[in-house]
This record gives sequence, C-alpha cells and structure tokens, in this order.
Amino acid sequence: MRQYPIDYGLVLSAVLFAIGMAGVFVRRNVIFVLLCIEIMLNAAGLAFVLGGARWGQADGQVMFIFILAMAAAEVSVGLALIMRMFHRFKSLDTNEIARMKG
Amino acid sequence: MFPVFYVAGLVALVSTVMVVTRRNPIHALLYFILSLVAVAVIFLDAGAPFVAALEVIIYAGAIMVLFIFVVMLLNPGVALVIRAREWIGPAILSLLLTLGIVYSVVGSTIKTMGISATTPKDIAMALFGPYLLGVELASLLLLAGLVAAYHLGRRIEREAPARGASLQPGAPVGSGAPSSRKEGA
Amino acid sequence: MSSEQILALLPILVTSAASVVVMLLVALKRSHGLVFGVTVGSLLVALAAIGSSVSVMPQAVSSLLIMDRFALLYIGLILAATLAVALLSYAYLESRAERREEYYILLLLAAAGSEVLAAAGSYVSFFLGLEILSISLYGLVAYRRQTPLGIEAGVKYLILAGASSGFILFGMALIYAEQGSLQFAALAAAKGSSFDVVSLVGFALIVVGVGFKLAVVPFHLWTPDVYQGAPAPVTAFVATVSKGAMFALLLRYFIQLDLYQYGAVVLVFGIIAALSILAGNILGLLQNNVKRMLAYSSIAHVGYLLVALLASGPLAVSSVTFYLIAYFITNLGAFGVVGYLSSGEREAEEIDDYRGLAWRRPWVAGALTASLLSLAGIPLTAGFIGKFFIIAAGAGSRLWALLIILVVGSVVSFFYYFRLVLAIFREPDAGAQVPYPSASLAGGIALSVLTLLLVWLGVYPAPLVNLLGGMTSGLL
Amino acid sequence: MELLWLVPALPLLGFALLTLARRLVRGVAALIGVGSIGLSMLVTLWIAYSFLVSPPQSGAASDTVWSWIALGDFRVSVAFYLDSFSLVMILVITIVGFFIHLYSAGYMEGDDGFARFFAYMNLFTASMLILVLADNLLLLLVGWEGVGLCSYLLIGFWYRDPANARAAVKAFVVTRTGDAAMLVGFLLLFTSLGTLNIQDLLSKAVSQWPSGSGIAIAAAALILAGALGKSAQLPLQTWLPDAMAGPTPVSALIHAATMVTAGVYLVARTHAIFALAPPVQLAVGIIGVATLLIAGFSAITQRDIKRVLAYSTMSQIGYMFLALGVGAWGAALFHFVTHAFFKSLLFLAAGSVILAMHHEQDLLKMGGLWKRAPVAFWTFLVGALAMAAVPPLISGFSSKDWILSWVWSSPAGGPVLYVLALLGVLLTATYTARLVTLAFFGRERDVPEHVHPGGALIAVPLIVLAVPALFLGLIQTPRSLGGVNLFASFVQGVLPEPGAEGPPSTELLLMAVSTLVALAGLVLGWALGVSQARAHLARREAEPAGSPLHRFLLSGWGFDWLYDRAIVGPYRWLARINQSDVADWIARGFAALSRLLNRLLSLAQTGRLRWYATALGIGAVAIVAMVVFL
Repeated sequence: MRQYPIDYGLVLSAVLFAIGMAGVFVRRNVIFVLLCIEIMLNAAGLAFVLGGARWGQADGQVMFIFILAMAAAEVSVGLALIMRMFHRFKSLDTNEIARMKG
Repeated sequence: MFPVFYVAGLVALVSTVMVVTRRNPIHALLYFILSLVAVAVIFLDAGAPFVAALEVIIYAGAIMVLFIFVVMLLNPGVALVIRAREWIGPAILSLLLTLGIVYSVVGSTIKTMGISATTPKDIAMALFGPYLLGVELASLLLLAGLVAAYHLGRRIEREAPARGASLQPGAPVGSGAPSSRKEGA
Repeated sequence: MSSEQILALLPILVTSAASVVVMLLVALKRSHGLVFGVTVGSLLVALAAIGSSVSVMPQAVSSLLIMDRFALLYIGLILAATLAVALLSYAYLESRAERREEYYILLLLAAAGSEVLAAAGSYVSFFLGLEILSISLYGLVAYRRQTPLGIEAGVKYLILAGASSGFILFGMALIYAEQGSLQFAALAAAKGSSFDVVSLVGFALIVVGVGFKLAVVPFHLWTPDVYQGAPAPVTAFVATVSKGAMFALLLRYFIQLDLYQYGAVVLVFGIIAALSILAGNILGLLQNNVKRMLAYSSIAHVGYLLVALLASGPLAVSSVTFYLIAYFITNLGAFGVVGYLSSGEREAEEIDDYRGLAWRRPWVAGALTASLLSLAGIPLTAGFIGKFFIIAAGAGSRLWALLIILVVGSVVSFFYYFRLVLAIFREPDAGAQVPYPSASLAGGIALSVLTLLLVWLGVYPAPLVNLLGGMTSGLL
Repeated sequence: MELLWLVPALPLLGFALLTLARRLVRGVAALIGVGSIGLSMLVTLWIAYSFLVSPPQSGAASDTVWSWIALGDFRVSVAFYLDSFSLVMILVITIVGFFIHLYSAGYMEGDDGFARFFAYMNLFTASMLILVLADNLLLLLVGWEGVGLCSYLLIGFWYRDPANARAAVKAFVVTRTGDAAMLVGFLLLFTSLGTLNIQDLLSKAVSQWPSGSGIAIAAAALILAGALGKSAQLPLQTWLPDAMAGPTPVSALIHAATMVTAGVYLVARTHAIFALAPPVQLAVGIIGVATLLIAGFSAITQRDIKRVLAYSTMSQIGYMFLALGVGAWGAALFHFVTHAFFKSLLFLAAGSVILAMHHEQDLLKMGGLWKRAPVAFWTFLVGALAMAAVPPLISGFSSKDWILSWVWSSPAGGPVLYVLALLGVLLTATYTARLVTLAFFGRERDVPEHVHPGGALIAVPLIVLAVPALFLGLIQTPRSLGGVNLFASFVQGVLPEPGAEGPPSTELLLMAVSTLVALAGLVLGWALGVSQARAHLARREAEPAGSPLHRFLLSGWGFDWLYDRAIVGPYRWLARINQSDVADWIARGFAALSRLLNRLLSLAQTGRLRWYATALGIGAVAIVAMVVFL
C-alpha cells in the first residue's frame, strides 16, 4: 500500500480555493468573478474526490458529480444574467452596478 | 516516488493563478481549461478515472466552452489571434503535464498504485442506489437552472407586450446549454 | 423505496411534481390564471399531504432525508408561507408587462428546495436542497429582468450566493475527508469527545455559507440591495422561506451534533447574534426605503433567533420555532403590503409612499401597522410572545450579555418602526398622491389571514405552544 | 369579587365598540366613551363596598379569567388581584377617569376625531386598570405597554402638527428606555425565583434573598429604571413637559390617574424587594428629591400654563418617590390619591382657561380672569391651594405633611432630605402662587373680548372634583389635628409603615415649619407674578418715564429690582441650566451615538459587489481563526 499524498492534495485544493476566492475579491469583470467561483467549486470537488479516495468510497465522487450539475446550472443562469447586464449597462464592470447602497 | 501528483498539482496551481491574473478573458479561459485537465490528471492518479473523464468532458469541454461562447458574443473586440509569446506559458505548463501523464502511465498502472480505484460501476451503484434521491434532486436543480436561464436570457420585446406574447425564437443564451448538462450529469 | 417512504415524502413530491405540471401547462397554453390556480391548488394538496405523512413518521428515506415531526413542521411552515407568497404575487405579476408563468415554476422549485433543506439528514441533501433553492432564487430575484435594479440585485445575489456555496462545499469536503461520512448522524456518532482541527475549519466554512443565507453580520451586506431589487413578493420569500429553511437545518445540525459543548462555536454564534442585532437595528435607523428598512430589521431578527438557538434547554426549540412562525407571519404581512401596494411600474418602497395610507387604504394600513407592532414586539401581537419566549429562554441559560444587547437593539428598532407607523397615520399630501394599484382579492385574503393570525397568536398562543412542544420534542 | 374582571373589561369594550363602529353620531360616541368608564366606576364602587363590608379572609382576592400561556411548568394566566392597595388605585383611576371623560365630552366637542379620542381614552384607562390589577408580571407588562402605547396615540392625537408627533415619539421612546431595563429586571426575578406571580415572587424574595444581597439590588435597580421612565423622574423625565402637546383632558389623565403614577405603583407594589436593597431605596429617595427640586425650579420660569402644571406633576411625583425612598409606602399612596384629585382639577380648570383664552396658553397674556371665568378660577384656586399644601382643610396638606413627617422620622430619612424637601415645599408654593397670580389676578393683558370657559359638561366635573380636593385630607390627619387614621389603617396590611412615629410635639413643630415655608412661598410667588405681569405690560406699552418716585412706585417699591437680583436671577440661572434639560443629554447622546454608528455602518453598504464579497471573505477568515484558535 503506497501512501498517497492525500494531505498534500487537500492542501492543493485549499490553495486553489484560496486563489479563486482572492479572484472573487479582486476582479471587477463579472465574467472573471464567475470564473473564479468556478475555481472555488472545482477546488471543493477536488477535495471531495480525494476524500473519497482516502476512505475508498464512491461517495466523494458522487458528490463531485452533483457539484458538476450545480456548476452547470449556476453558470448557465449566471451567463444569462451577465448577458442581460451587458445589454442594460453596456459594461461588465461590477462597480457599474452599484446603484443601490446605503 | 510518484511525482505525477506533484507535477499535475504544480500545473494546476500555476495555471489557476494565471486565470485570475489575466486581462483577456479568452486567455484566462484557456488557462482554466489547462487547470481542469491537470486536476483531471490528479483524479486519474488518485484512482478516480470516471470523474477524471467527467472533469474533462463536462467541465472543460462544455462549461468552459459556454463561457467562451458568451465572451465571444459580448466582446467581439477581444483579440482572437493569440500572439506567439502568449503561447509560451501554456505550452510549458502543458508540456510538464504531459510529461507527468506519460510518466505515470509508463511507470505504473492504477492497480499497482495501491489505491483501490473506484470503477464507473461503483459510482453507478452508489448513484442509483443510496443516492437515487440525490439524482432526482439534481434533476430539480437543473430544471431550476433551465427555467431561470430561459427567463433571464430571453430577448426583451421592445413593444412590451402585456400578456400571452409568443415565444421568441433565437434566444441568445441559455436555453440550449442546460439540457446538454443534464445528459452529462 | 417502500410505500411508507413515498408517503412520508409526499409533501416534497407534490411540490416538485407541481413544478413539472406547471411547466407542461405553459408548454400547452400560457394562462396566468390557470397556472396560478394550479400552483395554489398543489400547495394546498402538499399541505394536506403532511397529514398523511404524519402517520408514517419518523421515516428515514435513504440516508438523505429524515421525515420526522420536526421536518414536517417546518415543511408545513414553508408550504404555508409559499402559499401566502403565491397569493400575494398574483396581482403583482398581473400588473406587469412580463412573462408570469415561469415565476410559479421557480417558486415551486424554491419551495421544494427549502423542504429538502428542512428534512436534510446528510451533507448531500443539504447541498442539493440549498442549490435548488439558490438557483430558483437567482431567477426570482432577477425576475424584473428589464429593470436595472432587478439585474443588479440578480447579479449580486448570484455571485455572492455562488461564492458562499463554494465555502459550504469546501467545508463539507474537509469534514468528509476527515470523517469519512456525509451523514450528520454518523458524524455525531464518530466525533466522540471533540473535533479535530480540519473538521473545525470545515465547520467554520459551512457557518460562512449558512450565515450568508441567513444574512447575519458580517455576511449581511447583500441583504438590502437584493431585497430592494427583487420583486416585493420574492423579497417576502427570501426573507421568510429561504431563511426559515436554513434555520431549520441549522437547528437540526446544532442539536444533532450537540455543538453546545464547544465553547468556540457558541462564542462565534454569540458574537454573530450580537453584531446582527446591533448592526441590523442601527442600519435601519435612518432608512427611507421601506424595503431596505425591513431588510435591516430582518437581519436583527435573525440575531434574536440565534439568541434563542444558543439558549439550549427545553424551551429553546419551542422558542426558536415559535419566534420563527411569528417572524414568518409578520414579515409576510409587511412585505406583502409592500407588494400589494406596488403597481405595474413602480414598487411602493419609499417611506413617502406610505404617507397617509391610513386614510386611503385603512385596512391595508391596519395590516401593516399590526405587522410593524409585531416586529417591534408590542404586546398582543405574535412578535411579543415570540420575543418573550426568546428572552425567557435566554434568561434560563443566563445569556445576560446577549439579552442586554437584544433589549438595547429592540429599543433602537422602535424608532424606525414607529417612524413608518407615523407616516402611515400622517395626513396625506393633497398634491402628490402616489397611485396605488386596485385591490386584489387573493392578496387581500392573504393579508387578512396573516393579520388575524398575528393577533390570534398574540392573544391566545397556548394551542400553538402546546403543538410545538409535541412537535419538536422528537429532536431532543 | 366575581365582578372584578368587569372593571378593565368595560372600558376595553368601549374601546372596541368605538374602534369598530367608525362613523358614530357624536352623542352615541360620547355615551359609549363616558358610559363605559362610568359603569366601570360603579362596579368599582360596588366592589369597594363589598370589600369594606366583608373583607376577604387573607385581605386579598384574586380572580383568574383565563390561562394565557401554558408551557410545561410555566404558566401565565390573565388573573386579577385585589387588595386594599389595588382597590385604592382602581377607585382613583375610575372616579377621576370618569370625570375627565365627562369633561372631555364638552372639551372635545368640535373636534373631528371625537370618537377616536374616546376610543384611545378608554383604552388608556383600561390599560392602567389592567396594570394595577395584574396578578402576574406579564399581565402587568401588558398594561404597562398599553399605557405607553395610548400615551403615544393621545399625545400625538393632533398628529397634523409634526411637533405633536415628535412629542409623542419622544414620550414613547424615553419611557421605553426605562421599560427595557425593567423587562430585564422582571426576567431576573423570574429566573431566580421561578414564578411570575407577583405575590409569590415577593414572598419568595423575602424568604430567599438576604437583605442587601447583589441580586436584590440588581432587581430593584432595574425595576426602578422602568418606574423612572413612566413616572418622569430623573433622568428620564424629559418627555413629560413635551407631552403637553396632547389635548388637555389627556394631560389630566396622564398626570392624575394613569401613566405617571404607574411607576409609583410599581415601586410600592414591589416594596418588599426595595426593602431588601437599601442602596436602591436610598437612590429612590434621592432621585425623588432631586426631581422635586429641579422640576420646581423649572416650573417657576415657565410661561405656558400647561408646562407649569407638567413640571409641577414631576415635582409632586418626586414627593411620592421621596416617600417611597424613606419607606413611607402608605404616605406615598395617599399623596397619589390627593394628587390625582387636585391635579386633575388643576388641569381641567386650566383647560377651561385655555378654552376661554381661545387656545392661548401663555400666562403672560392672561390676567384678571377671576371675574371672566369664575368657575375655573374658584376650582383652580382650590386645586392650587391643595398643591401648595396650605392647611388645614386642603387635601394636599395632609398628604404632604404625612410624607414630611416620615422623611424626618423614618430611619431611611433624616434632616438632610427633610431640608431639601422643605425647599421643595417653598418652590411648590412659589410656582403655584405665581401661576394663579399671573392667570387670574391683575390687569387683563391679552384676554379676548368674548370668553367661553365652557358649558355645564365642563363646569360640573370641575365642581365635583373640587370637593375631594378640598376635603379628602380629612381621612388622614396629623395627630395634632385630630389624628384621623382611616387611610393608613386601611392599607396597613399591604403597605406597612417604616417605623414608629415620632413624638407629637416634633410633629407639631414640623407642621408649623412647613406651613410657614408654604406661606412664605405663596408670598414670594405672588410677588413674582405681579412683577412679571408688570414687566410684561411695561414692555408692551412702553409707558413714558415719569418722576423717579413714580417709577419707583410703579416698579413696586423697587422690589422688582431686588427680586430680580436676589431671587429671580439665581432662579433663572438654575432654570436656564435646566431648561435645556441637562438630563436630556443622555437621551440625546444615545440618539447621536446611534446616528453616528448608523453613518459608520452605512459606509459599509457601498453597493459594490467586490466589497461585499471581500466582507464575506473577512468574515470567513475571522470565523475560521476563532474556531481554530479558541
């Protein structure tokens, strides 16, 4: 039995998650923000698959498939909304959509 | 010593950083596809070939393509010609990744890795056994995505018809995409 | 799946089937009245189905859903609230140049997702229920897709909810990688005396996501913007059903894993509760937009609920649930009035829109005033009894600091609630009269039932309290 | 006692009828509004009669109407409790309340909101009755909040003027501040003693808590905070003068029979707890005397007739608190009773004066009204003499003297408090005399041609109320003046006396001193009134200067100058300091702090998605850090 570096894998997924999270904070282009959320979701999926591998279960991969479904649904709604936003505001900058505040 | 994980991990890391830091969305998307492939390699290495395939087919192959599609639609001015020096980064990373894959394929097989691989059959048994209800719920999830994307993406009629407006053909985005996701899931 | 399990799942099944039926109806013929009728009818059937589910509970359906008394109680609450939202939506949508039918599909799906959350017994169903709810809400929040505010609210909600889902998922993944099981019950059995660090971090990340959905400080910033931009009935739904479902899950999770014994967790929730009460009430203080004001008030009210959650003991579950019911009724009433008075082209959201309401629409003004008094916790309203239970539960657990903050926050909140009440009873301006839409039967029925319930619970809460005592005892 | 529930139920029914039937003929509305209180008064009288004829065995009776909340062992009923104390309270509330209602029927005659007014008034009275009859803390709280709500509705009754609305909100918010603390106090009692029933609570507290223990002090202090808010005592007194915005009968009701006396009732009702907390009890006395003095100084300088009366209420309630502080529970209650009669009389007579003046409330514009509005004058005079505590018949004298003698002789009292209270007597007499002088004597300054002080509906309640204001003192007199002890012996069982009385000679001496002080105050006030009236006239007419002697005589032998320097100056100075309401700063500070925090927190609501996401991340990091490192 080889010692598969599960811990490093989790660390990797955490770093990927953090990069995505930083992207959500930093980027103003809403397409990039959506992309960064995908990075976060993907990192979570990675962690699930590695967790499943650690315990020798299929559950982690099943969860990954559900995440995939959710990502697909979210992206399709998100992109539709982004199209709407672009048509209305002629911009993809999230700072442009700040009419409501206070 | 099985460096596949490290090589693929490094590629995933670097390409993800590149995704977040690019100016051009197309470049970012290409890097992200690379990152997804690298993660798929990790899956393969960790004894999860089925999800590795899904990662490439659905995530990289469908979702990212949807992104590219929208970027193209919204931003026709984006430089579609990618200059030579912009090839360098992805090329090096891809090369590394390929080396890793080759090494892992040559050096070992999944079985000798010592990690019990989860076969597609195991996953299918789980999905349609204990998680059957989850699959049903996922279908509701996709239905919600479908309806929401349809409503939001539909073209806005200029004359603001009050009731019973006919369905406009040629909705720009959304109506086609989620159903293809559904098959994939 | 055995027939008992199907029977137990009946409310959820009916709700999800209804969404498909509505979709098929839309494919055949677009008719707002028909779709509305089917929606209301199926919600009533689903409510009735709870009666048959009671006979077979408690029932674990696979590992995902646990249909016990607690779940059925919250499912009933969710269905009733969705019904009220549907009734309030009809006139609102009718006066709008927008497709109406998709709204009901999304509403039913959101309700189904909430029901799954209320019955979730594992991270898988937690996640799936949450996402069904969230994705339906993206569509609902941005339903006014032609208005800048609708789009703005939709994008904000989508991005932030997506990010918070990421947090929840990563937290679940960490816990799974560490514990090897996705079920709450298995975790509770395995954790022994304490959690390891990885699980704790995972748990903290889940708290972030849950906190986002509950709109507590510091995850509350989106609340006023989304409440303002969303159609008023959707705002009512977000404020009540979406939060209530999440709270049901939190309550089950908290009690099943007995998180009370972890000082750090209790401290985190205590700080969140205190900050939410203070920030919510202070932010509402000078707000001229009624929807935003109610948004801030809802932040504070979730803070009150958390106080009750932290006050473990025999009163806690009952008091949380009672307060939640009072909160549902009250907020549905308040947002319902906002929706009821919003016409095709504009939302009645500025405080000036309510000036002199008592003279122009005395009954609606009465309903809104009752709701505001209940929010303020004045006696003879449901809000008072609810707050009383919370304070009693908190005092029983000696959470003095939180109680003092709760009381201070309540004092601050009187100012803005009564500001609105004052506006309602002011003489209307002769010149600038805001046009209100014509009265609608469905909305009127919903508002009157809500107001009656509000007063009834305030005057004679004993039957409900007894019921709750029986319903929630299964969890302890 | 089976009829007890009818006492609050009848006004409540009146409220319901008046609210539901919105378009009533004026006469019917008045009939319902006044009749419900009248019936309630009759029931109360019947109950009082049977209570006196056949007192219940334990000295108290309780009547459970229905069970409100039942949760395990925890049970709250709608139950009423009657002992001699609450009997006195409901007698005063219903009798005074009835006459105020009767008067209102005349006073509010032309008003658009006639039925609405009576609805609120009925609800107000019903809430107060519930408050004093409540058997448990929760029901008491319902009455308490109802009183608060009705005061809000009635002060803002003429809501078209934003100033009135502001006053209503101020009254509500300031009293709520105290209520919040009181609620915590109630919870403390509930959690540590395990019951909400007031009588059980008190007996348990006495048996379980040692005197001076921390928990007793905390509970008493928190309850006191609530009482301070409702009774307009320092530092929560600021709402009361502004509450004059409501119609005059409302002021009468708030000041005489309901609202402000709720705090006195609460402290007296829970006196067992206060007795266990000597520091808090001392604080009650000090707050009482401080309010007494500060309000007295303020009253001297006011020009608005109703504001003078408002400040006088604060200072009279200060007497009651002083009595509570020295443990003279019975004396406090007795002062409440006499005060209820003479203060309602004063307010209603003032209302008649205001009617006569065509809604002018400025004292400096009145003058000489004694022959223009004789009923108002004579009744006002009776009330004023009662308030100024001039012996011997006048009711205020007996009650105030009783309080003063206890302040001197009670173990909790002492010479310092006594001297301060005596200063209060001086102030009271001064502002009362000034008020009467300015309003009724001297030359008519800006009195309208035609004066309508009101018809029979206004005159009758005034005359009827003047009788108890005159003679009520007879049921409890000092030993040197007959030593009638009816009242004390009636409430003895519930409200014990603080100790043994001093020797009669001391009592006589004290009485003489206070009488002299009161008389001195009267003279002072008269002089002040005359000089101010003259100054006002002088300013208005700018009379040509005559010979120095003439000017000297005109200016009243130079007394003006003297008074100005020696008395008015310091008075003015004190009043000026207080007119901007020093204690208001606390309330204003709280509001300003809230505003500031609101601005700060609103800065976070930038509307920018990026910042919202960042906040999510900051929260995540904070929570992870807390969970991991704690």
